[in-house]
Amino acid sequence: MELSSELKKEMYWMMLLSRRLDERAWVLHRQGKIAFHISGIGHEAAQVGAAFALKKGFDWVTPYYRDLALMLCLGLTPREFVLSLMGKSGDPSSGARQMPSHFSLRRVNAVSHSAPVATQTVHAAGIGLAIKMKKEDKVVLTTIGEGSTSQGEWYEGVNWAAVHQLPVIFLVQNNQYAISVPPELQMAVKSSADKACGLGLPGITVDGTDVFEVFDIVSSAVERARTGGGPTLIEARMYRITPHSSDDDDRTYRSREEVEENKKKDPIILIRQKLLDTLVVSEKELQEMDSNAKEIVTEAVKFGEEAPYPSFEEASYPVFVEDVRNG
Amino acid sequence: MELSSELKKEMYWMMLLSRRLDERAWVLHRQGKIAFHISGIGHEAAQVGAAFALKKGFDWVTPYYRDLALMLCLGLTPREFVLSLMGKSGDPSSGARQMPSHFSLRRVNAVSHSAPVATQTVHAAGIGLAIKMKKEDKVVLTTIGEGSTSQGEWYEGVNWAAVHQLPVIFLVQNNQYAISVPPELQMAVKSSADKACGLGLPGITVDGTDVFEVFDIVSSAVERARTGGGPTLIEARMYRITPHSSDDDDRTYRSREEVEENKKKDPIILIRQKLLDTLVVSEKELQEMDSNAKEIVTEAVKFGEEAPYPSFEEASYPVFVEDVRNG
Amino acid sequence: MVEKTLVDAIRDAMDEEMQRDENVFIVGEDVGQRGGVFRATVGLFDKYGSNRVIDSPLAELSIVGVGIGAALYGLKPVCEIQFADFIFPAFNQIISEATKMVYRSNGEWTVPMVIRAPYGGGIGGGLYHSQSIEAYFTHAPGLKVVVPSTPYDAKGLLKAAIRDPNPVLFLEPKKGYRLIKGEVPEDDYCVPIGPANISQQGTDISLFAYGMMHYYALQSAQKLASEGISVEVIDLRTLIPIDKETILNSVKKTGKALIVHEDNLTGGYGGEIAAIIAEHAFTDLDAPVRRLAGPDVPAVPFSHPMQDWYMINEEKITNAARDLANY
Amino acid sequence: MVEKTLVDAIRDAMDEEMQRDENVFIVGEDVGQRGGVFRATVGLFDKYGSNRVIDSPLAELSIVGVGIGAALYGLKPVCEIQFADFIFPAFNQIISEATKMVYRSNGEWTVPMVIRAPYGGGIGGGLYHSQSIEAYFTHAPGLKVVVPSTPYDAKGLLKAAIRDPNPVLFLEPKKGYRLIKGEVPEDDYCVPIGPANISQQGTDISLFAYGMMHYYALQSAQKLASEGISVEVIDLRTLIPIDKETILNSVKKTGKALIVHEDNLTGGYGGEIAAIIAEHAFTDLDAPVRRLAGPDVPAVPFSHPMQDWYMINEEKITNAARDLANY
Ligand SMILES: Cc1ncc(C[n+]2csc(CCOP(=O)(O)OP(=O)(O)O)c2C)c(N)n1
Ligand SMILES: Cc1ncc(C[n+]2csc(CCOP(=O)(O)OP(=O)(O)O)c2C)c(N)n1
Ligand SMILES: [Mg+2]
Ligand SMILES: [Mg+2]
Repeated sequence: MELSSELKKEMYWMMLLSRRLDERAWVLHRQGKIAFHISGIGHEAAQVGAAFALKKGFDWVTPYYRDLALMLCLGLTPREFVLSLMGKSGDPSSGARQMPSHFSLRRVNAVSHSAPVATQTVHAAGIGLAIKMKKEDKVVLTTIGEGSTSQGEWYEGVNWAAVHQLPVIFLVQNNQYAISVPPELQMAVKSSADKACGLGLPGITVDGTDVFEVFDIVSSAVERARTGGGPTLIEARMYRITPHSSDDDDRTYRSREEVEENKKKDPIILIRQKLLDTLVVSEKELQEMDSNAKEIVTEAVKFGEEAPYPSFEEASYPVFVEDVRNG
Repeated sequence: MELSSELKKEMYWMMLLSRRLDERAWVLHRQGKIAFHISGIGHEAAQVGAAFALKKGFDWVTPYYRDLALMLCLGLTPREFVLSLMGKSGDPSSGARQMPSHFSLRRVNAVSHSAPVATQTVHAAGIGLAIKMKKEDKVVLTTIGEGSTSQGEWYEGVNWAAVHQLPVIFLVQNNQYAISVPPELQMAVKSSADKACGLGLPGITVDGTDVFEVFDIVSSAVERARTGGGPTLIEARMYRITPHSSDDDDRTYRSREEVEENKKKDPIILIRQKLLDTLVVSEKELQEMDSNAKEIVTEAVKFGEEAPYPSFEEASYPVFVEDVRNG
Repeated sequence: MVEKTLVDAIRDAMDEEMQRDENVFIVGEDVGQRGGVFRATVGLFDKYGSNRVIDSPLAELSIVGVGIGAALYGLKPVCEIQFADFIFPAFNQIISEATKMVYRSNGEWTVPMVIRAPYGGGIGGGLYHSQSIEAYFTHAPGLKVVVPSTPYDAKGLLKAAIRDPNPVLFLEPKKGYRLIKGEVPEDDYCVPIGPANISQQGTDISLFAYGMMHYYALQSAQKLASEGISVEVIDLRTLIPIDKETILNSVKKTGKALIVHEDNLTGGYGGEIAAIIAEHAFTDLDAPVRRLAGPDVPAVPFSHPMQDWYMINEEKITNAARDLANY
Repeated sequence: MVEKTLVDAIRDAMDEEMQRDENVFIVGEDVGQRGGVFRATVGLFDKYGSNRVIDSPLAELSIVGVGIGAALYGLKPVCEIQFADFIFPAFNQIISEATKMVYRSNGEWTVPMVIRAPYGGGIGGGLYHSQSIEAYFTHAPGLKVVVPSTPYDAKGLLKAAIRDPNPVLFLEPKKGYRLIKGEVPEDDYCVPIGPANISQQGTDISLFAYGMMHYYALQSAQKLASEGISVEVIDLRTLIPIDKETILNSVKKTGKALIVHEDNLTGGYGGEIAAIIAEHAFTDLDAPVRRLAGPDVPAVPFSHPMQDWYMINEEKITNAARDLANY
């Protein structure tokens, strides 16, 4: 399907905004202004491509911690992200109870996820089951890293969706590492999409640095799921350009040359070039977008810095639904 | 590979002995002499075929509760089985601590298994890892029911063996039911052997009512594993002729017609006919074997009935290795 | 009112709630046509169909995890774990996900679900069909834990649990399923989750118990009454939240506390109750706080003498209570 | 003797044991080239190779389950769980398998393994990188549970754990990894699993703690000494088996007991200690047995004010101890 220039620009914009915000988080960390950051740099094409295939706010998502670009597409604001980075009051994901990037955004059906990897895969199956029981035409997208598909939980979630033909899209972001561990030590197949054949659902591997290709593939899967055709497993491949997180020192397990080599496939560079080549944007427009993004990010950081911390006392609730307080 | 008549007769004998012992357990249960029985009737060909492919007492096995015939081949005696049925002193699997058919036989490397299904699959991978680390040429056989391959544990165990090319044979006994639940509600593939392609190891489906075919297939897998060729996943198909266990009432979920129809594929009937047809045995020999088996079983039951119960006090140990008492 | 067994009362509760609220559904192993291995769901499959009474794959992790997903969507799953002993594969989903969802999302997401599990020994089930598991779950803020000991409470508490907006673990003393009978109203009523029940007033000693142990505790109290010892029996009933007020008031009155459970002593639930009493009723105590509990072996052994050694019964309770009363 | 950090002492113990016994090996996530996310295994991969320092798939269940299999075979796995919070996927393998193997096989099979897990809060880790998990494991007869609080003990206890023929859960207070320093002999020594350590003699009140809480308890004792309150500090160190004698002797001397842990109060390990004291030191007590523990919220929240609200520190211990001393 040929996309309009408008849509292409929108996709690029979301990738760019996510990148600039993400880069700023690293700066904040170096400045000692935040304690932790886990980055989506290199993952933007896969996430934006997938997000644009959904009906935002209608479909459901159970995301994972690298999904900054995905969450921004769904409607998370840069200000909100900065609040969570800083553990400030108003963080919509957890009221600053969880670490940054443990996303949740109720208003757009993005479900709270935790740190133990792959738990969200099973929740996605349950949400898919609920949708099917209710005979609705929503779909669920759930994301995960390739290493985490080693968890038994992951298989169980995918298996449920396959057995019951649930409207779930399982998107694996294969960035070549699980912290320090390469895919060869996780699985004996070439792509996590190959796992699909053993579970009885379609499996597709896609270039996760190409936002348009991802959009295409995820769109077909969404269409199939929405019309009762069941789940799809998709692996999007990219490279984790940054260390695993701000706590990681990736020089202990990979060479600088390897990283530099892979930066050539940075999805932001690729899409920029593609947009320029196809005359979708001009250099000038790109520069405008760059400065726009920078402005938004700067404003968000300022907002975050000025925001108050939660009070001590907020830590005491809500343990049960009865204790929920709003405001 | 063409088998000698001797070997064929031996295989038949083990199937027969297992069947007679198993049938007697049902009788004991009806007589109120034992509280519980879980049966391997219909599974004998698969188990005997697999057992004969191993070097008994050299290779390792992590079995499951239907493996009476397998255990008898490895060296469990009918007396020992009856002791466990009756919860009597001398039960070698657990000293009467576990329910019957929760097999263990240290002297032949048959590892203790528990009730939570699929835990033994992961142990098999660990044993395979140990063998590989020690550079030995042993193999591990692990068995399980098809329903239990839905557990995340099962995937993790198989995945380890595939990633590290461990000498493990994963034998799934697909008897069409997990208590009352059919395979279609467990998996979206036709055979659990199809799961192999998603995990990166060879997967083979075999007629589990044909002891010679099972022997062939498992033998090749053992050979491959022993020579560093890695694991194999095999599904042997049969029908669970009895209810799930003595606690089950299978009329609530399957028709008598279905059961009767499937009894035609009783592996004992099939092999008898085959042996007769190929002149490996005569009717007379079969009759002799029958009465031999009957005698052994009767003697074992008598032995079991006369054996003492464990003392109250034995229940108090061994919690730690320090508490182990022998004798 | 009619007399019903414990298991019938439980079935009635589910039936009525499914009728009342179309969002309520059942998921578990063999809960469909088979009606559950304890027949707790008999008839519900025929009445509500395979869409609302779902035979799950044989995998507890996803029974609970899929339940959580459906609950996040707004449905009300009643998950059946076939035996409490088999809940551990689901531990991560319960402890990391269900119990922490409200807190971690600052109340944005809730998990209104019930997990039913038959527990307890004395039924010849051996190590893995006899376990008491409550202590693993009474240490998880965010989870309610309920154990009924009468048919009246079983129905009323289960209905309350299904309507509760939080995850509730509902433990059913399976030995009492058919053994314990009592009057149960035909109509709609709830027994609130929270308050303990003073099932017999007394003045000499307070006896705290739940499940089957409460059943025996009442028998002990009767026996001791004939010896002139007045026992106050308290059915703890809701293990979490803990009804500290009722517990402490009773100790204030009697000055002596005996806590009984069949679960292992060390680290058991009784320790918490003893600690609460020791701290908050210090000046009321006329004797040491005593616990009578299962011994510290891994679980209930199979063979009858050993099972008897393990299990707490009326006689052991009577002796312990008499002993303490005479302190 | 040289001064070492806690984490260095732990690494030394593994290094020495691997050198001493070729059956010892390490398995876990990122333990290889990365040397563990806390760098507890740095250098061991280079020294012992990928055969003995194994980067597992990202799946705790099989880290432990494969470890169990290898242990059954006679090897001595040291399994690393990256954060204690991620141990729950392995719960079934630990509770159903490792802890019950000796008992269920009447001593025929043993599981000589160590599971190491960094635990505890105060490091900005939020809900899922701060948990204390001991209470889930101190209720599992068959498992030993050890928590060192000094480098000397860490090395000696870990060496003892590796040589122990039983499964041992070895919990490491991660906040203390680099914060806690102390003298550690270069040579081979073990600290026996079992005895608690009276780390400071005192007469007015007994303070029981472990891990980081013991570190703070010593500071409190010093502070209170300057106020004229003599605190006996006991490092529980081995949570299972419990050193009842040392505990009760101390209470006999002081008449007052305060138990401290950072884990949630309700159902925590402190309840067991309080219950033991309440039952067996009743006549020695001059005051209620008190517990100072983490509040009953699901886990430690991320944002600093909330984390501070949750965590127990020197000041809170000092206040609670002073309060009890003045009772
Ligand atoms: C159950 C569990 N075990 C371990 C961890 C620690 N951990 C966090 S992220 C991670 C690696 C994840 O790798 P992958 O799934 O490939 O995702 P990526 O981070 O590369 O996007 C690990 C081991 C965790 N969060 N949860
Ligand atoms: C973890 C766990 N859940 C549930 C059970 C109860 N259970 C025992 S056997 C069984 C069915 C097993 O079916 P399958 O794997 O097909 O083996 P089969 O009995 O048919 O040989 C179930 C549900 C169990 N033993 N363990
Ligand atoms: Mg990755
Ligand atoms: Mg089956």
